[in-house]
Amino acid sequence: MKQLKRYVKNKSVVIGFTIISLVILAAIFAPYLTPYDPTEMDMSKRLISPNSEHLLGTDEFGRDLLTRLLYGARVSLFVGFISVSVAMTIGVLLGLISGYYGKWVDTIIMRIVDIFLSFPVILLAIALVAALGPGLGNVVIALGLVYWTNYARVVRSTVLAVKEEEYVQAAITMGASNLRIIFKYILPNVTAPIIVVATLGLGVAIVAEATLSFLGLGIQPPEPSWGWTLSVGLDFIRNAPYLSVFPGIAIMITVLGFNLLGDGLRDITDPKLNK
Amino acid sequence: MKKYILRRLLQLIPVLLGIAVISFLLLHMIPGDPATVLLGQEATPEEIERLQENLGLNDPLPVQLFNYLGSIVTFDLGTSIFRGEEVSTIILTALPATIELAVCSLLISLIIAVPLGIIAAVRQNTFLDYFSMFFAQLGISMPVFWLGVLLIMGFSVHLGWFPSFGRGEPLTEGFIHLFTTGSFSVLFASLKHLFLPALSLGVMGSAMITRMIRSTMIEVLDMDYIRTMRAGGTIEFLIVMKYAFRNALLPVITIVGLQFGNLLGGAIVTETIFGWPGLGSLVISSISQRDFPIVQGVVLTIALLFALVNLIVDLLYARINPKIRHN
Amino acid sequence: MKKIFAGILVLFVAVVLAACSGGDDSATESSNGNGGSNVSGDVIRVGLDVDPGTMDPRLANDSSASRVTEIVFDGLVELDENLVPQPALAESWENPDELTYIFHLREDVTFHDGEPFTADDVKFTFDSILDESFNAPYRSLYEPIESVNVVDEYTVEIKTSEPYAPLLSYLNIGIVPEHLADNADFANNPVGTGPYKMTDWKRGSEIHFEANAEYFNGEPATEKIVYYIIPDNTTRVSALEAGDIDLLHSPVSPQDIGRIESDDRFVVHQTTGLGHTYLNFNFEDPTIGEEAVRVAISHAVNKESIANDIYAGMDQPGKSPLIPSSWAYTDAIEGYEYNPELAQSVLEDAGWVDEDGDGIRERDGNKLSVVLKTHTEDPNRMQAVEFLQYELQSIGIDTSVETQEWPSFQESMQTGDYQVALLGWLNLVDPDRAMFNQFHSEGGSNYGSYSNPEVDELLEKGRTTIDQNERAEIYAQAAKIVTEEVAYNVVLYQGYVVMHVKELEGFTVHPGGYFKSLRDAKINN
Amino acid sequence: MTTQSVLSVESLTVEFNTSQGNFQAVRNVSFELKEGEILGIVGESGCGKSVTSLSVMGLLPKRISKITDGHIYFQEQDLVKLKPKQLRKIRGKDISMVFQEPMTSLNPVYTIGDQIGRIIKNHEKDISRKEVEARVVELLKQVGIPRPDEIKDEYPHQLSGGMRQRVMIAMAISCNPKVLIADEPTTALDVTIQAQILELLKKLTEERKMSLILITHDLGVVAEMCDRVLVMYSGQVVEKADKEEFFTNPKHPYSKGLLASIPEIGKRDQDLHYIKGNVPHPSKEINGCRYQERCEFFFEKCLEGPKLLQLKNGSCRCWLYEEEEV
Amino acid sequence: MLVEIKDLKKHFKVGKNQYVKAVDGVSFNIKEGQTYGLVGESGCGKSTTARMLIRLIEPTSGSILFNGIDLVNISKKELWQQRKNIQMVFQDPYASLHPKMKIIQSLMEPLNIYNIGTKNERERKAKEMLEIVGLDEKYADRYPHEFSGGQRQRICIARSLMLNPKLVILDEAVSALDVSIQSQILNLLKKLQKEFNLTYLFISHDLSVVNYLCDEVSVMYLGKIVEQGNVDQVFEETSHPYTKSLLSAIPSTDIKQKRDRIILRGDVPSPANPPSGCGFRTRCPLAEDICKEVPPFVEVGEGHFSRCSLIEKYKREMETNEVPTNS
Repeated sequence: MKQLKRYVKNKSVVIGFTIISLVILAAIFAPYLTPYDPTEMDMSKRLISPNSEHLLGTDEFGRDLLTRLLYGARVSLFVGFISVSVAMTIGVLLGLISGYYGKWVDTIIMRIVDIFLSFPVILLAIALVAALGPGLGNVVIALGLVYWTNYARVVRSTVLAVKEEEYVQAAITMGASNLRIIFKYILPNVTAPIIVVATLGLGVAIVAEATLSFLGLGIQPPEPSWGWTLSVGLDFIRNAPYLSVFPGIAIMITVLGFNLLGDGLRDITDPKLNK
Repeated sequence: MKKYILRRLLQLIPVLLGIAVISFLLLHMIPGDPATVLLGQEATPEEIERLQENLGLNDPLPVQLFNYLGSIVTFDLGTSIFRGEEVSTIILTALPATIELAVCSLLISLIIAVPLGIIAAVRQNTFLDYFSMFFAQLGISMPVFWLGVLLIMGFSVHLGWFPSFGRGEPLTEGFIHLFTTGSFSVLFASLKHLFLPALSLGVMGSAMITRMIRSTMIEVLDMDYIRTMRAGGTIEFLIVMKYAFRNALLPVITIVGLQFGNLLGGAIVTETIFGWPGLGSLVISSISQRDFPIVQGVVLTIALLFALVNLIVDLLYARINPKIRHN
Repeated sequence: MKKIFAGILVLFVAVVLAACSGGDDSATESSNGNGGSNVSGDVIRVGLDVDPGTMDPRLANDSSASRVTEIVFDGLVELDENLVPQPALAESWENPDELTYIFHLREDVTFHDGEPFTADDVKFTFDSILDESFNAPYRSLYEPIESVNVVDEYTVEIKTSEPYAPLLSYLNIGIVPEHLADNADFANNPVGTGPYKMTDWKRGSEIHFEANAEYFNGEPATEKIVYYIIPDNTTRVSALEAGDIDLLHSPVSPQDIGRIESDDRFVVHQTTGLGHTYLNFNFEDPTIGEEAVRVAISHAVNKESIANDIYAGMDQPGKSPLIPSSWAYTDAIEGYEYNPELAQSVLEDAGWVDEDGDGIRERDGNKLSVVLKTHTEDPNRMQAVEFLQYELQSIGIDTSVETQEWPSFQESMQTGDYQVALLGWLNLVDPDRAMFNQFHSEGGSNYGSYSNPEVDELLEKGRTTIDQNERAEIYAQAAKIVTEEVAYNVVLYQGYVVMHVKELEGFTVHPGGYFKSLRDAKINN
Repeated sequence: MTTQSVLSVESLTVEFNTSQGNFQAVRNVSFELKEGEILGIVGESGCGKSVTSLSVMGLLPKRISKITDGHIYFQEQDLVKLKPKQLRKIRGKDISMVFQEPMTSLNPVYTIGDQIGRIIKNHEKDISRKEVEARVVELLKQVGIPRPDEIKDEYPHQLSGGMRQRVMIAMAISCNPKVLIADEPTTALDVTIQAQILELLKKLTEERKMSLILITHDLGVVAEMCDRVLVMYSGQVVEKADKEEFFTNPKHPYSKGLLASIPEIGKRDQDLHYIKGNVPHPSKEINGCRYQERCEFFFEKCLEGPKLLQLKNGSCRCWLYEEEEV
Repeated sequence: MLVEIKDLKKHFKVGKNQYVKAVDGVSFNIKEGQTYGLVGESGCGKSTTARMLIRLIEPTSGSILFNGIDLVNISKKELWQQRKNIQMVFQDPYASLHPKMKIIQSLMEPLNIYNIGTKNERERKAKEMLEIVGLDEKYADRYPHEFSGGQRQRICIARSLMLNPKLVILDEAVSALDVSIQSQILNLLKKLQKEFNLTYLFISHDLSVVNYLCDEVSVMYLGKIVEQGNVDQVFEETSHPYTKSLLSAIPSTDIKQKRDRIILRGDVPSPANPPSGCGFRTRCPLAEDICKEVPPFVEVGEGHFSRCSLIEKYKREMETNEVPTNS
């Protein structure tokens, strides 16, 4: 209850949470929120400016932009959640191992992290998608493989701190096995920073998908991904600016939501800011 | 000190080798090869085969990798398949543009982030705080390319204030011109070219730094030593700007180093949009040509740059932090 | 440390502020201000999409490389707007027998470095192109050349191994100086005979040219030409509107055309080009190998809509591999009309029926599914593919889209790893170039393994027949067959667009997209 | 002795507003500090002794706390009513403070000299750099720091905890304050260092005729150092007495319990006396005496809040002494 | 003897060929059923010694016999079995309970780990143990943050007894508690010792607490034991000047007893750079030239040892409690 109160008191969390909830609801109820089909083309209705019938106008194939964006939320959220899950799984595991066992294991894992960190992220993503081929699944895998280092670093440093906590030391003296200590004592206490990184990572993944789409390496049509809609829209920016402005805003607001949420969570969970 | 730097540089070797190996393998996993691109659509399969042979692309992958690593350790980045020039020459031509862009973006980030972060921290949980943080967040929430195109639309096409693409004379030229002739014109022109790309990148970077400054500042302002200063009757302005800021700066400096890596990465897209002739647009065009030696060279250069910046950051950190300075 | 930092900050802010307000200031320096580094005086600023890969005409493989070499070098001949070879470095030529050409060269020509142009340079140029180890990209076009002989200083004889009709169309390739072209650096420092000398190449951003006062056709109209590399199509048009460049050429976003046309500061020229965009069918694929499927797909392609909506009328609906700009063009081949009902009944007749009511047709338990491929570099092709996906889906074909970057796509094509692909051919100066490699069983670019002995025979005949009318008939026949059998479905005839400021005069648009006419272009103030 | 009081706190009440709700951390606390006197404020954690001292300094964390009632008189001024700017002129000059944590109370990135010098410059505007430096060196010498010329250019991390606490004291006395508040100045230090610091504080108080408020949980320290004792429990003053009186004849059951709980060397065979239960959190609402749950003398009257009774030798908040009230 | 520790050392590497001798040759024995005290100021190595005993820290050298079993050279599995018999209570009651586990779960953990009993039996034992340490079993389902420091320390003690250990290590177990709570816990510890026949290793910097609880004591300074003996010997027949000054530094509430306090000069030297010879000589009021040599560990009474070269010289003065000061 007290916890909840603390979350409610943090304005970032409230705003972020509200935005994200709305986006998720929009994604879930997309079919009920719009009478149009996201893939149905009608060339006679192309590039209609926003009006009462098409609130955000229509795109170059006469599809209702609002409908595209509502369904696009599904794609973007999917990209975000799955790629973050991939990155988190790899990163958290390696971070736990690295931080807990230390010594040469740590050295090797951290060197690998260094290597990945020294790659410009987007370049690595480009290369991975180019190698795997574009498409939803591959974009998700590539983003996961690119962003795991954040989790590894954060988890490792938290583990290093948590490991020295007396309750962990106590567990060792009680004869608890390494696995038990890692998963029962350490993992539950590194979740706060992981959640923060993951929340922020969701935003990063959505933007990264858009960037890959812009470079022609994104999700394949006719999936109405925001990134693809935005980068196509940019071709029309002079004639039909709404085609790029609205998807841009959709991305911006969603990412903003994740960032505010993540930031707020960090403020709340950061012991240093909560005396 | 020298020993420390040397050790850091030595530590860099395995990382760079790792990067070389990974980038090599990754690039060779990508379908499509330079011979096909080089010879174009109308080349016959035999011609392509012949060129692949000439380029050594038909050797077994481990052999190619071994050869590549062999040349890397002798500081030979190879020759561009397309341009026939030394990769190192090509990179050295493009590098200054990227550094110029990254440094200026960083400055813009700081110009935005430092005041916002401090205001947000000092007025924690007030409207000013929320406003600052919201503003900072906007930057990171926008895809860089979108912001870039919007900036071009607004500032170049509609307002005509800034050029829509390209780079002027190098900034250094601008300064030389300024100092030799006393005329700002060349520097002006260069800065005008620089402004929009640097802004679009800088806005992105500012979010992270703002929140870092805010949170470290909040943390520092809560420290015992700040209370000590208050107990001594020090005015609040001096406490914030002198006694808290330098402490808050320490973690920020580390972030700025990492941020530089993000900037180098972000520059890849930004340079493409603004037609900025740096490493970013070089690497993008080289990937699409499968000019592997250039791509690998750029990746290594960026990694090296990133490592050097972080080394400098660490040295700077040590300079500001007496605890490290004395050890 | 802090003081330096503060100093830099202050300086930076000051300069930025000054730069914001000082816009008009520097506008006085160059004509309208902003683009690239400052250039002033008599100059035409041109926007290009990519940096040239090379400046050696023998190696030129991308449009920018061509646009550089076109104004720096000259060929033996030039192709006029009807693709008819006209004298250039060769004043005249004769054709004593079917296997021999004799060229009489101009005697008043020097290279930019002052060295005279002679027959040796011609021989050197073609010998090097034919040299396998030189890896010239268009070597195959010249392969029938048996030998190039220097008759005297200004006479060259070219002998072919068999009659080779298209040869003359390919002799507009730039002649390089023998004394320089062996240098490794020649591709970066081109020296030719053309109207402009390359003076500075800032990789990835600018190329500067200066008029060649000694040009044999008279001094060019404008002192300086600058090419700016602006990769993004939208930015490039914006740069024109912002006054940063004076001229740009396709590729452009079709949707920009209307706006620029209606802007009275600019002039827009459109012309048919030398290329077409087509669907390539892979005959090796079990599904696509079936003619009914190919026919059905072809009837589902709404070429009108693609041409008029996606390409904004820049390109025209296509019919056959013979393009309108060519003398071989014929109206007789109608191609496939857009008729989804017909497409459906064709599939129906072939046994592809939607049995389970999911909207997708099946036969023998197999779904009718097709992957459409194209490459990512051309946004319009991506849109076209997206559109086709919808159209095919509507007639009951389970269709998905796969876009790849050009090199990957190219590899897919060459290895036959595709079903249906949307791509195009350029520079089809001769019908042979449009058909031989593409449809001959042994053709180097016959990705879909199309094979018809009758077509093979026709294409071989077309190549060795010298008479143009006779050839036209042969190619019409071949085109009819490949269209009927749906080896290709030509969707569009490519068009070119040139936009420039109203003040620019003398630039003529060429179906080949050539920039040669820059020598006559001038901005009148 | 007709010594004047330099500081007098009257019915001070401080309210906190935190995530754990609103509560009074200090309830109606009054005391006087006489010239040259050492007053010990004793109590266990959460009793409000530190909040009291921060109130005097005007250093309460603004966002979560405020003084809701009472006055703090210093030189005829009510510190509670002063504007921040006026208060700032008093802080560090007339009233200064030494904190508990010498490790964190000095700014790690500035030199010792800079930080002490800052306090001097805060209050003496026209002083030259040279003078400041000389003063700093002199102060360091006075607090017993060896090599003051070198130490002033060193950074806090180069000093041990004891040395840092000496620096803190030097800062606190840099402008010759009338009142020095030392909040658990030795808790974080080892026992041998603690002895040094206490000795120093005592010496400085005598030499400079300062008044010292010594806040501590350690009754031993009080016994060694103080003239008078103020015992706080759960935000309230429960007993005030002279040192001798307090240690020989403690009144309040809590004071008695505390004294008896301390293991003394040599008395090891009997069981330790202990106070049952736990210290109630200041936010806990209790009718009547806040010590009632733990008190061994609990009787019905304790359910009505006892006031601070004035006794012959001090005062005490306990009904047991109702009859002795003067 | 339950525990025999011989010549135990722990040297931490801090640089090339640089070691901090945190524990430097410590030997002592603990008799079953007794409380053994380790006293000293921060950094003297007392905690490190205790942690080596339970193998939280690997010793550099030396031997630890527990019930005759050498804990240093023992297989992992055997160590795991032996750990059952040795439990530890830490200083900070706020940090030594898993914040996300209910009290009952924390208490059951040791049984879960050693797979003792059924779930019901484990629960019953945990609740019993709560009662034993003076907490109501209704608290079982609460989380640690709902308890005060004293209550948490009771829980920690309860947890340490779940496996019926022979030895409990109490590492500053009462130092963080308020006086009134500290006395409760001390009494509890005494009660439990009788009830369960426990042996304690009690680590503290507080001499009066050690004096109250312990039977035998070792006083440590800079990684070495300077004085060792039973509690009466050490506190009443004090033979080492360091112990003497420690005792005299404790502020006493006995205001009648006037004492001459020995106030030691200076700080404890850094263990990375200890003085040669006697580690205490830089602060010792009695130090002479002979102290530059390593002092012997001499027996000054039966089982009473002292590490001082001047012991013979001052034996008489020491015994009469008259320590000469040379200020």
